[in-house]
Amino acid sequence: MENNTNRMKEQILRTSGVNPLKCMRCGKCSGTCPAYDEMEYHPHEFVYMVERGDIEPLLKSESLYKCLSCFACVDRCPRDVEPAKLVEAVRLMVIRQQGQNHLKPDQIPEMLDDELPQQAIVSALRKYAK
Amino acid sequence: MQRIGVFVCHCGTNIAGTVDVKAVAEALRYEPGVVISTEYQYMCSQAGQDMIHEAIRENNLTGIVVCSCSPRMHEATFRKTAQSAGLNPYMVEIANIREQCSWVHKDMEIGTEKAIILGRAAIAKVNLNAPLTPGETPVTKRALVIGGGIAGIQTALDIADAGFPVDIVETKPTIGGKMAQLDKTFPTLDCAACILTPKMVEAAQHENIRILSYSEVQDIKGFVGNFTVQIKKKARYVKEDICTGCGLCTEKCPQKKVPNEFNLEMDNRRAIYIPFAQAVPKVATIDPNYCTMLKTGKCGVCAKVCTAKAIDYTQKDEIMEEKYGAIVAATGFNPISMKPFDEYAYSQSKDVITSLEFERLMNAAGPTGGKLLRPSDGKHPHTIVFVQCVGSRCSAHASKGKEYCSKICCMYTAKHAMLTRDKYPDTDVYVFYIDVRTPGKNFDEFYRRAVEEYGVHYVKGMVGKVSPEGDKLMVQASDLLADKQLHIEADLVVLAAAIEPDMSARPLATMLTASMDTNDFFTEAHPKLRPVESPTAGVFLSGACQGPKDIPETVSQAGAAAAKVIGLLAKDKLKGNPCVAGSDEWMCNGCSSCERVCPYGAITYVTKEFRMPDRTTALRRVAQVNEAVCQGCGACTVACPSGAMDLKGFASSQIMAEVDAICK
Amino acid sequence: MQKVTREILLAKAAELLAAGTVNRVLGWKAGEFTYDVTPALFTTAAELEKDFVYGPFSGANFSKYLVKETRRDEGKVLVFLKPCDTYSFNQLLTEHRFDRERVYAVGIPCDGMADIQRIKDQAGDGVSGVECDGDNLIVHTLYDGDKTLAMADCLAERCVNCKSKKHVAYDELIGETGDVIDSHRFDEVEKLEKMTEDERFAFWQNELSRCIRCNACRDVCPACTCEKCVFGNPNSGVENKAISDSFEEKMFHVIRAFHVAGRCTDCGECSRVCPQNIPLHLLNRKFIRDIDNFYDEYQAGAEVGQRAPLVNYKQEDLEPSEAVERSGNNA
Amino acid sequence: MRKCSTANLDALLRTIAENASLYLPVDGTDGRAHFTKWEDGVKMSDALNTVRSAKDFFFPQTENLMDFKVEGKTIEIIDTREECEDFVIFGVRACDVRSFDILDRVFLVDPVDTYYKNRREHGIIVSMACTRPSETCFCRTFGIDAANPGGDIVCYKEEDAWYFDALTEKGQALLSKLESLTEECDTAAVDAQKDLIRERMDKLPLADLTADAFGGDKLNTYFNAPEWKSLSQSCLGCGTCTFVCPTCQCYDIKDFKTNKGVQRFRCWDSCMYSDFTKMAHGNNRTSQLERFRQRFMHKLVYFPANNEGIFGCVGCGRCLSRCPISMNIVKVMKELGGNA
Amino acid sequence: MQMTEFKPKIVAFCCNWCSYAGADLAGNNRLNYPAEVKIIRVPCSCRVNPMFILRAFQRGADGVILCGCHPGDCHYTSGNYYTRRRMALLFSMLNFLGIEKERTRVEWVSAAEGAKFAATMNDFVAQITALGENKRLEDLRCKK
Repeated sequence: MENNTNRMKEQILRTSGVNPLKCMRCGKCSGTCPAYDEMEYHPHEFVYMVERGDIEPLLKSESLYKCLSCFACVDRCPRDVEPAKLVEAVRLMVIRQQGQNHLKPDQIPEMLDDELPQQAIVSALRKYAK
Repeated sequence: MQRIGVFVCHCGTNIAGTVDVKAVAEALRYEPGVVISTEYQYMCSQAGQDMIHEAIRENNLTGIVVCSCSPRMHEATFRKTAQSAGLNPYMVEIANIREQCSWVHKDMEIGTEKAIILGRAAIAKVNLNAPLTPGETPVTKRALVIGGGIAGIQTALDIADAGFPVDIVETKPTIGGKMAQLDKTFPTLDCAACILTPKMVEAAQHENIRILSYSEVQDIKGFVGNFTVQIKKKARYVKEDICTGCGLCTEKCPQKKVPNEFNLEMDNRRAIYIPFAQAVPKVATIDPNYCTMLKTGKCGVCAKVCTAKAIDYTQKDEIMEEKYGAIVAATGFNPISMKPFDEYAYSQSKDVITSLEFERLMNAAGPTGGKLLRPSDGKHPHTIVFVQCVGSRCSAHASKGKEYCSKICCMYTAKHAMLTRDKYPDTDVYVFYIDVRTPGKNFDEFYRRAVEEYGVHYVKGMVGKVSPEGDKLMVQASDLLADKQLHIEADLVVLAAAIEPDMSARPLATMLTASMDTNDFFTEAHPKLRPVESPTAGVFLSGACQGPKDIPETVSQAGAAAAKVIGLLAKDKLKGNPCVAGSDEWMCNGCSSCERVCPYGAITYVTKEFRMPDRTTALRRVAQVNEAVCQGCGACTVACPSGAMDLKGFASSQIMAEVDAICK
Repeated sequence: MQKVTREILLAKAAELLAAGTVNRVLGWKAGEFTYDVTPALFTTAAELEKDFVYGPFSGANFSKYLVKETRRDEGKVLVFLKPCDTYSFNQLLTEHRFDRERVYAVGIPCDGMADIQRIKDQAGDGVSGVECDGDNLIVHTLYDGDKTLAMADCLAERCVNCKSKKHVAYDELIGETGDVIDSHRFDEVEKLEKMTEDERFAFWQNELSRCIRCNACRDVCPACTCEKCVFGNPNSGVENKAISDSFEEKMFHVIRAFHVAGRCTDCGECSRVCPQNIPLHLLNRKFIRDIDNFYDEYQAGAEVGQRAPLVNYKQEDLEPSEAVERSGNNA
Repeated sequence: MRKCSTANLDALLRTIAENASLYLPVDGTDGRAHFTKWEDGVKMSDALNTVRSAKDFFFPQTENLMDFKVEGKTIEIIDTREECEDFVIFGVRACDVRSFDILDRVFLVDPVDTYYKNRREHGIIVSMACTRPSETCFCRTFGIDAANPGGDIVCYKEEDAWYFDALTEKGQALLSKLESLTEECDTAAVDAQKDLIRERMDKLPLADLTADAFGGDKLNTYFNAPEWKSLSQSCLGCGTCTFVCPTCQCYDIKDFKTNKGVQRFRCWDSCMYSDFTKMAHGNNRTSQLERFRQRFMHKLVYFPANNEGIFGCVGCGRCLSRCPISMNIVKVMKELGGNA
Repeated sequence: MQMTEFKPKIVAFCCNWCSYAGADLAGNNRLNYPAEVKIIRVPCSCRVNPMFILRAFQRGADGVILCGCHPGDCHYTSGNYYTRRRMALLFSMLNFLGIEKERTRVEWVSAAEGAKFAATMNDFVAQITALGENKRLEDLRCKK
């Protein structure tokens, strides 16, 4: 169990390239986050929990899909911690663990409309691929 | 060929217990150059020293090797002994056979063998030693203080009180610096002006102090005890010695729209101005960028109203050259620009201000006459948010901000919050902090009073975003302890901006060849043991130019720097360390490698005419070492590819001789 | 791109001489067999007309001559600089080795210079002349008639791995300047790094054992401009006139490379002149590669006044204990 | 004249190597020919000449003369000389063979250099004719016949066979040991080769170069010639020309401090170096012009002055191909010769 | 015949202000380390020329170690920073030539680190002993 946690933590750190030890716990990321109220775990908690290896709750949390990837936290973090990248890495871990996409490719055409930006389709595939 | 005496010390049993000292003395007798080799119980004792003394006299020794304890222990002792016997003290070498041999080895045979090798190395070295004499240079008994803030003023006063003349060079029209702009000072809440202005006046009136205001240092040459400095006195278009400071001109000047930098441009002044009422020197200055007379030749109002006839539109910048023995850098600090931190809307709203601006707003002599009013509409703010650490404590790789803690913000923010609540109990005051750092006498008590007695809301967390909405400022922040995101409708937001060294520090450091850290703070000669000296001899550091500092710390450092300066100026002559670098002009190719690695700026270049081996003459650029400045580290000797640069006392040939002797 | 010819350079030199801008010209002088071009000083248009040549063998880097030349005379000397030469030129200026005011530098573009040894390897011994024909060289041989070789196959090693076609210094440019090239110049170094320690030792032992200490590498090197070399100075304690033990080969070449580390512009002259064909440039390139790896990328001579890496530091520099691993050496 | 079929050459070399160390030109890892000790499997190079000359065999670049041992305050002198073993140098070209005569005139005249003499006596030279002289060759300028290269044994290589002829007693002795691998033959093939070589020598680019303008009596003609200035102008002062030259014979004697004493050795020196013949008062030739002039005046004037008109150059062309700035004796002769 | 145990020769260059004092402290505390280590005092680690290191190998040293103040603590403020660059490049180059990387080392030892000094020397001597005699940078003349 311990090993599994370590392995997950290492994988998250590797995919994100984030060093959570750089965090000085100022909370500016959470202060800046537009999706704060939607989230169960807030950006600064993501950083702290990953650092502690408290990853299971994050994997299960809806918060993963509430992050808009707006990168406000990345831009404003004084210590260059880049919390959004951590969130993204945890999200990727869930996707990889499950190995199965929530959205099936054949479902996509019917969901498309002309207004929908290309980028939204791509990020939707990533985010809702639960 | 040297005539060398070898003296092996028993050090009681300290050495003799593990080293067969007789065998060592016997073995070393046959080394090249050795004419006498002997041992004794305690070489450092009077009897031992007498023995060395006698041996030098009797055998006409030209060098001695003492095999004993560490040179850090008794090198000085044996050098004195040698000197008393008429031998140059630098003809003494120590073989450390105690700390580095008998005390770390147990086996007699091994210890003896090693002691012989160490002795051989010392003999090989002393064979190549040359007598050295420390150089002497006279000291100009006068100091220059660069910067006229509280640091510079205090340093100048202390030096002047000791009887040495001091010049203060200040770029602004008045001395006083940042402290003159402050309202109250923590933790006692004295009024800054009340404690600063008497010192300014004292400086102005001190017979040993000359204030060169509105002046800049342009060039510095020379070295410890002998600096030559070029100072530019900028034209202020007012005769300083005649102006009475009555201020009439500053009232009559028709050019009213000049942003007032003393009030951080929150109000306007005239084109002719005196920065503030207690300015020293209290004389008017014409701002050439705004004066209509200087720009178009039409106006001349100030000249007309001046009863003292002090106005002189034809004044020119003046360059003066002065000599000093010591230089103190006291260039101070500035808040950093808030431009990169636009999430706080500093550029979008007039009601987002820095703490220094807040000082002026609270100051009775400030733009609002001491009333706390919003810069945008002059209304009284009811909710004020203070943000700490703006631009401080950022990652080294972050695109903006500084890596260090600015040190003074926690305390002045507590002061601001407290003063606000004191004057206007109807205001809500929030302070967003990451950590509250209060390590100073009565500091934490002060902060606790802000919380407990004045009801300031301290919130652990950072403000993420400020957005102006109508006449309000929407502050979005996190409250980490409550795990909540707060949304506060504020009337005024105050940013505790990080502080950085003044821009003039970097060019000054280059002129002084004083080193700086990556943040442009001056580096101290030793972070613990020589905190007010620059590594460059004769250059001292005072105040925030060395690192963020509050007033009490600045004043104590200023005094310490003054003490160091006084210590230097009290000497008539400076005696140097003779183990300094020297350049062989015939081999030097003038490439500047040595100059670049010298931490002391001891190396300069001259272009000289040489008669070349092929009988032609050529102009060649060659390095010269200033022996008064060189500290003898030897960095230059390795940077020099041709080996033109060598270090006396630790010459390449000497070190290689030691290597050879050890590897035999 | 304008093709530089002898005529263009001649005209430029004659013009500058006539105008009094310069009073002498550092140029290439024709030899016996086309390829044996000698650097020479010309003072009149007539001399230039008679002996000045420019072609695939005009490879010598003139920068170092400026040290001696600018000491001699009050007037200005005209020097033609290929892109690679301009780096040496700047580096010498950085080190205050000559007076810029006494030089008029004309930058000339360069498509690479030929290596006579490579030509002989392909055409056989007995090369009596070489002619340029577009992208080919026509080689006249004594016994096997004429042979046509692609210029690309005859380029000197340093030109095959040319690092820059950009002129970083000049008073005037003939033709156009080019760009810094993303070259493969470190491939050979990398190959050696990947060998084992033993293989590398064997490689260098074999190469350096051929050294005859003629000092050509040192004497041609634009970075080796010491008034007196440590290895030629009897007082330095390391002087040696000949190699009488294989240690001295290593001592000489390691220290020589170290002394020019951070100052070497990688002009390749050392290997070009080595009579024993020792790939000395690999030592210099190793230092360049390590400097780029360990610290910031640095090209000596790119700008005048740069602070060379060995007279510079950062607080966060790597530790010597990490150096071997970081350098890519297989150890 | 004896001949050995090409197929038998290896066996022949092996036989020579059984009795003496055998050296011959072999292509090195750098693609150039160097004299290398023969052992089984070593292939002889096809190159015209080696990078370094063959003088190394008699006058090596460094040579231990004696040792001093220091013990306490006593010094012991140790004679390090040993009797040299017999050795054979195979494939020496005419130019290098002549260079030995020139070296002999320096080292074997009184006082005889015993180190050199020792090796000279034990060395057997198998020369080889040059069928493909190079553009840089000008040995004929100095009266050398590449078709009759000399030495102890002369050899001619043809497609199918090698021809040998002993010219000295030493050569005869060696050739007699090779009788089983060689057979007596006529000189037809060799004569044809000689004709070919001479024909080719006539056509070389430097065939017309003569040394007539030079000689022992020309000191005043050339010493102050203005041409020296431009000739020496770009000389780097390196020692490449002197070190690849088969006739340069200057050396320095130096002491090396070992851990126990001193090793006295001699090593090649170069008149191109600024510290050449440095004396207490400094150097006697202080400019590169003087040093440059010294080298060529020595070869073309001073040496013939002391040696019955024999020049100190053999026209091997090594300096032509090795000089970093392509300055060489041919350019010097042409430039000065026009002045005579 | 029994093989005599290999006793390496080690040259340690120590800066006067930190490492030499650290070595003295090791002595004061009677911390043992092998006698194969011989210390040469230099004012600062930046005084050590790469030539000295090669010279030591030439003369028969089997290992060379250079000790200076910790980066940032240099008595001369920046000397050891230059040392660090010089030695990083030199060591990499020596290894590029096939010299065993274990033969050379730089260690930062403060005046307070007597124990570290002794431990470092013990470790270094063990490392060189395991490596064996210096063959690749030897000068045979010096062994005569």
